[in-house]
Amino acid sequence: MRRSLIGLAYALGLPLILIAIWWIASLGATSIFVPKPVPLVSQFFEVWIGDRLLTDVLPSLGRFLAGTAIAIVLGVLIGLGVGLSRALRAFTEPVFEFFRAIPPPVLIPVFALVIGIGDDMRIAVIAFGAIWPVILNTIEGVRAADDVQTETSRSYGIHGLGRVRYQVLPSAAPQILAGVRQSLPIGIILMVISEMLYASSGLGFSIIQLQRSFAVPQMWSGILLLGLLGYAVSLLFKLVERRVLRWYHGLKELQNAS
Amino acid sequence: MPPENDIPAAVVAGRGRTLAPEQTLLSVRGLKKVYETDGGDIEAVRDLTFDLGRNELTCLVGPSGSGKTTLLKCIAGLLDPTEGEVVLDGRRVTGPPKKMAVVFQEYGRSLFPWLRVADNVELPLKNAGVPKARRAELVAEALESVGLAHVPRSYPWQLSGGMQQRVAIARAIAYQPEMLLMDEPFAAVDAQTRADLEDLVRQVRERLGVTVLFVTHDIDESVYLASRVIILSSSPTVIQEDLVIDLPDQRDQLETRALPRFTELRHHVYEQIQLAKRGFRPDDARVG
Amino acid sequence: MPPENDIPAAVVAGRGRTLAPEQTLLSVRGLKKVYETDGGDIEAVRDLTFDLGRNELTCLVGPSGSGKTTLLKCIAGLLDPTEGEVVLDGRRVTGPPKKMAVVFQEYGRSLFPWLRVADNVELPLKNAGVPKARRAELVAEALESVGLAHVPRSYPWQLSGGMQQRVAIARAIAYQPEMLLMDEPFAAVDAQTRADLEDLVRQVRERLGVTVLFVTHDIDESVYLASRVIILSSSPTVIQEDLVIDLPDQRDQLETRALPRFTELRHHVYEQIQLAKRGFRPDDARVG
Amino acid sequence: ACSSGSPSGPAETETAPAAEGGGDLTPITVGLLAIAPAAAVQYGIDEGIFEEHGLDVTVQMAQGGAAMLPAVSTGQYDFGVGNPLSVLTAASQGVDVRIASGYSFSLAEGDDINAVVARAGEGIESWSDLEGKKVSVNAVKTQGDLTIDEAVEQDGGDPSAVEYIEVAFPDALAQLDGGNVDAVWIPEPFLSAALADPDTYTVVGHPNQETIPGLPTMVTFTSGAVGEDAELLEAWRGAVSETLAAATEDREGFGQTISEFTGMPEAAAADLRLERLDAELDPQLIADLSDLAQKFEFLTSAPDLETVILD
Amino acid sequence: MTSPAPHDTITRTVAVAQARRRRRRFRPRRLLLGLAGILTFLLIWEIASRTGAVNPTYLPPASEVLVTFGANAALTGTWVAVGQTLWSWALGMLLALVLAVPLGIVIGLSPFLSRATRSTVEFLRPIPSVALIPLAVLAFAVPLQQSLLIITYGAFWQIFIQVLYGVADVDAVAMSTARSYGFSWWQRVRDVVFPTMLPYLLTGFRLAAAVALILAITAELVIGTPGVGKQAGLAKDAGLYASTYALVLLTGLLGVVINLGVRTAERRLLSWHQSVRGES
Ligand SMILES: Nc1ncnc2c1ncn2[C@@H]1O[C@H](COP(=O)(O)OP(=O)(O)OP(=O)(O)O)[C@@H](O)[C@H]1O
Ligand SMILES: Nc1ncnc2c1ncn2[C@@H]1O[C@H](COP(=O)(O)OP(=O)(O)OP(=O)(O)O)[C@@H](O)[C@H]1O
Ligand SMILES: [Mg+2]
Ligand SMILES: [Mg+2]
Repeated sequence: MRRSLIGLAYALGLPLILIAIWWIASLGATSIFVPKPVPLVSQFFEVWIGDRLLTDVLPSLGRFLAGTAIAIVLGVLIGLGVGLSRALRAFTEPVFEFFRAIPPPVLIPVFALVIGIGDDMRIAVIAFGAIWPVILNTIEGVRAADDVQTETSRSYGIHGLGRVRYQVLPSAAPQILAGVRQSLPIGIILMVISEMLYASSGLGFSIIQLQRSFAVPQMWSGILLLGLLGYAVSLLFKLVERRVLRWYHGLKELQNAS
Repeated sequence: MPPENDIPAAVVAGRGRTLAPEQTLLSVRGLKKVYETDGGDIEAVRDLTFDLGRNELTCLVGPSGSGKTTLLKCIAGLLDPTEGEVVLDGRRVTGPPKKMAVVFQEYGRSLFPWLRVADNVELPLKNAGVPKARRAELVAEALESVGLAHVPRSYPWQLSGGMQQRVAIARAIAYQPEMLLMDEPFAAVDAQTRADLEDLVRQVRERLGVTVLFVTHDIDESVYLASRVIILSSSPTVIQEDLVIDLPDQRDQLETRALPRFTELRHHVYEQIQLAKRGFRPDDARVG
Repeated sequence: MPPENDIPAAVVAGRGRTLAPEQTLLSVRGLKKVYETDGGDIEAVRDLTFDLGRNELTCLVGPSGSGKTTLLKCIAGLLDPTEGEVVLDGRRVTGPPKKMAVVFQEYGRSLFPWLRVADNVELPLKNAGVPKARRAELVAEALESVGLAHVPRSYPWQLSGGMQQRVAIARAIAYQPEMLLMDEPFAAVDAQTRADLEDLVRQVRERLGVTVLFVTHDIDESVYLASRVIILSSSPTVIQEDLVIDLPDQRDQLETRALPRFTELRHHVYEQIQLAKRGFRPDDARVG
Repeated sequence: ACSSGSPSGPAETETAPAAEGGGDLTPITVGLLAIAPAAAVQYGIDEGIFEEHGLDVTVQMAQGGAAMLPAVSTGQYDFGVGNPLSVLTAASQGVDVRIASGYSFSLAEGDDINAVVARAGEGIESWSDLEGKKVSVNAVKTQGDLTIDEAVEQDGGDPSAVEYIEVAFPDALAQLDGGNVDAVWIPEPFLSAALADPDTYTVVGHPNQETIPGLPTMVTFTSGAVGEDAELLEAWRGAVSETLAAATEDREGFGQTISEFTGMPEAAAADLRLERLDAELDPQLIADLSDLAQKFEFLTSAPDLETVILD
Repeated sequence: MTSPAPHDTITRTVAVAQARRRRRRFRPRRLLLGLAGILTFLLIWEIASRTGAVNPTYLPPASEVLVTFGANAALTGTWVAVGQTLWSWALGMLLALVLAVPLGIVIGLSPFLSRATRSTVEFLRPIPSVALIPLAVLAFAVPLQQSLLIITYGAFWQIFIQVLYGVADVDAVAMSTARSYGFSWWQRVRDVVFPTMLPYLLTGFRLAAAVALILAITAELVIGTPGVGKQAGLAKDAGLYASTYALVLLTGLLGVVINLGVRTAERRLLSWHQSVRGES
């Protein structure tokens, strides 16, 4: 009881202090560019709960989900294939290095050319940007499969798909999920950017729009929404990861404790 | 330097004992293994010949780097020998054979940390297509026999080192091998657990009629465990001595180790290994 | 169950031997340590009292989890005792004392991997402000005495486990402590190296006149090394027995271990630990 | 052995700040966009007109009205040149900006300098045909979609059924070709390019003329604080007025400046059809624009035109 | 590029180094295979465009793009743009580094501060830096400053988090050893904390370098800060498609060069650390 109260105090302490400072500092401010906590929160509900939820927020989320889902599935498949073969690894490495290094936003104009300026383009951009961490981490994870585990598998006649299923995938899972964790924020970023160019709807579009029309508190509420979204995605990921990698975290905790 | 006092020598210097085909489970013939590396070839094992009889418990000792692990891997079909052959039950070993199980020293890395204890034991059976009901039975039996029936739902890393190694042994038992290879399985567990595990291995051999080849660094352990100790020379490796352990079959951690004969055998093996370390080789002896 | 045959019992059951102040280097008095954790308090050590004389080599044995490491850390000033006190050379220990060195089991983690062997040995001297010339001398001497004079420019992780542990010992020696604490320093090295390191520790104590407190799991090791073995009960810990090892001062890996007295002592310690594991406690005995 | 020029087009000359100001010139900073009409200010600087009016001008290139307005309101820039709707929007949200003078206007009659263009033969001929179609504008919620909305409504269509997509002007015709949009709103010189190919493109109409003929496309603006400084304001207005007149007069020289200022090929700059440049501003036009913007809720509150338009 | 799991970094670095050393054996073959990979990629591109599988107007053949790329390399404008991009990248990285390292060490070393700041960090970190674009536009008039806000914000977290990991990774036994030998607080930071943290810091720097480049280019595209990204947008708007692709190629190469550069710097800085030497 006392412990959880202390925990709560730690979790809320600094944020409350910061908000208080912000509130006090903005009390006397008259410039409309300085955000104030109270209007910000009231604007938040006004702006985002309503039509915008359906026309902007949900479609954005849909594109984000579609793009990252494609990235994760394709990324793991490609990573597995490439990771298991030394030759394929050498064959693809420079090309992958290059593609990974391309800042994905610069592909928006290019994708707009080849695919057009619809949702497919946005999803493609998100998928393209988010796939590299998944691929590269899967490759590393597969490659780092423990020798002793591999020999154990072999000595018990576990090979081929059985080995992928029982040994390679689970042992690479922590690394794969580390890749997924990196790819999620990239997905969000690209969701926003892809809506800032050639857009007619979406979160990124709305926020730029609000900024252009000098609806400053509303714009801040949009930034807040993006922050919340990023936070929610990372929280959700953590939950999923905790479940999937229960063994891994248990193991790490134990190692760290010693 | 020939072996001294009343310890019987190997049948032929530089050779292990060979048996008649019907008694033999495993034959190693003229085994040679050369590793090809960047820095040139490393001849880890030069020429090994010996047979293991059914239900024997043989210990393999030798200086560090003498190729014990290499030999074991060749037998397990995990490495291809450069020359010579390994024959298990009449069939030449080219890949991991069905009825063989290996227990590695690195229990922490040989168990799959994402599987619970029971699932770890079950996995090879599942993969081999053993029916579910039979699997459950085998797993329960195996865990029972290593004294871990109470923790099937734990993860391996939640167990102590000794318990983990027992899980690895249970996995090997459940797989019902005819031959069990163990590579320094107890090197990293504490002395007390080690004693318990040693007795467990002897039990398992007795009850399941399995043939065991046991690699160890520990001279006491080899003498205590085995009915026979094969001493390897230093690398490139040949057999330094193939020693019969003529201790009573019923062994006990305190009593057996207190026997004068135990001390003698221990002493003998120790000296042989010291010899091996100093580079003495049986073929040198023959020439010299 | 009282100790049997001709082994002398501790002076007072549940208490270690205490000495006159002029002979004493280290006094532990009524030491108690309770860990406060999320899951509640854990009483690791209940009540320990004993003295270590100058230049003694004492081994501490006890079941796993009996608080050996805890006790050592309290003595080293790395942990604050909950009750009781530790007095080194007349001064109460509150933080890490100057003239004490600790060798941890985890040599891999206790050496700094980014420093070369010689730099690792030198660092504590450097931080203590020892002049450069003197440092070089001490480092060279220490490395020499552990037989590592030839690898000062290597990184620790380029060495074998046994060599790494010798570096840790060299670091402790170079620091010229009056008291050397060692926590299961050889648990992870192979048997042969272990034997060498054991002899090294005995040598160091003799040559440098340092007082050694040595924690080990290994009963043979404790009997072989020590002039005195303190056996701890299982947790919460008290002293189960404080045993004088009346073996000749000159020890030898083969001969000493072959002595009947060695086997007796070994046997005795073994039984005491079995007792401790089963939860027998000296104070229970007193009451029962 | 590098030749000058950039991979995205011909040479782009960095706009140098005005030459060393002599005497007691008032230093001012002016925010400009990299578009053709804005080059007139540069022309005026090059010709020394601003100096004659006692102004030492530093030009800051801005990326859009939205970035320029806050800078002007906080005094980082003294003046800006941008579209009046942005100024009204900012003012209605409480940003301290004032319209200082007129600058450029779309043509009240004849072929206007901006139009909505569709692919020929696809049946988009009148404003109401835009219903349910995708129309590109350079930026949503600005004068393009505002006047198109009104034009559609006047034609009996439903403006809320028109979908606007942001596409930069230079890219608009390509997107129209690619079928990603159904119609595009484009100004010169892209409009002329489309007009030159009547088989491919058809003009739907000129939305500015349709709604507010002679709509101011750009105005100059400043902050309230600068607006108080009657002397400075006077100097600025005088300079702008003279500059715009001179630029209109000297079409050839102005074309040169446009080419240098925007990186447009010289020939294109010389042929470019230009808006009407004039520093005089009829407040009624702004009022009309404000009303229209409120009607379509581009403005949520009415700006106080009395304060916004400096007299 | 994961955040290294605590504790076993050094061991793992060694293992990785050894693995790399082992891989070196296949160097010539690897090189050839890699080249073959690049050629195959270019070939597929060329064919896709030449056969019209993709509209060649919008995807010019690889050969044409490469020629344009070569031509662009002779233009000063290209190098000015590269310089502008790298300048904002470098400034942003510098700012992030200067802010993140001391803050990370101070917070990481204090259990109280780490606990008190955790929730705030957890909330601020996932905020996509591009969310700050509108803010940057309103707050700063100068495009470079707008870029810097975004770049610094994005890069800051990468470095900061790695520094925290690094400080948390300081081995308990190593720390006990230092304490038992009587090291002072400052000596412990210098001799134990800093060397442990350094590999993490460099990892953070590498991650941040990639993020910073992405954000620099994003800012150029969206806000219009001068640089390679802006050029690519302009080229596309002007219908110079081959040039657009050439510029995209350029950004990719820029990314590769930055990555290589940081890796080299990493090796240099850790050259005292033998475990890194095998890595090449
Ligand atoms: N993969 C390998 N590549 C090259 N050389 C190897 C390899 N594995 C082992 N060796 C070499 O072969 C020799 C025998 O090694 P092996 O591991 O079989 O010895 P061991 O008897 O098991 O030693 P230990 O007692 O230390 O486990 C050694 O010299 C070793 O360096
Ligand atoms: N940091 C800690 N927090 C809480 N409990 C601890 C901590 N360290 C040790 N303990 C507990 O204190 C008791 C004694 O631990 P300690 O490590 O001293 O035993 P040990 O005799 O050294 O054991 P081992 O032989 O396994 O090394 C154990 O029950 C252990 O769980
Ligand atoms: Mg081995
Ligand atoms: Mg301990």
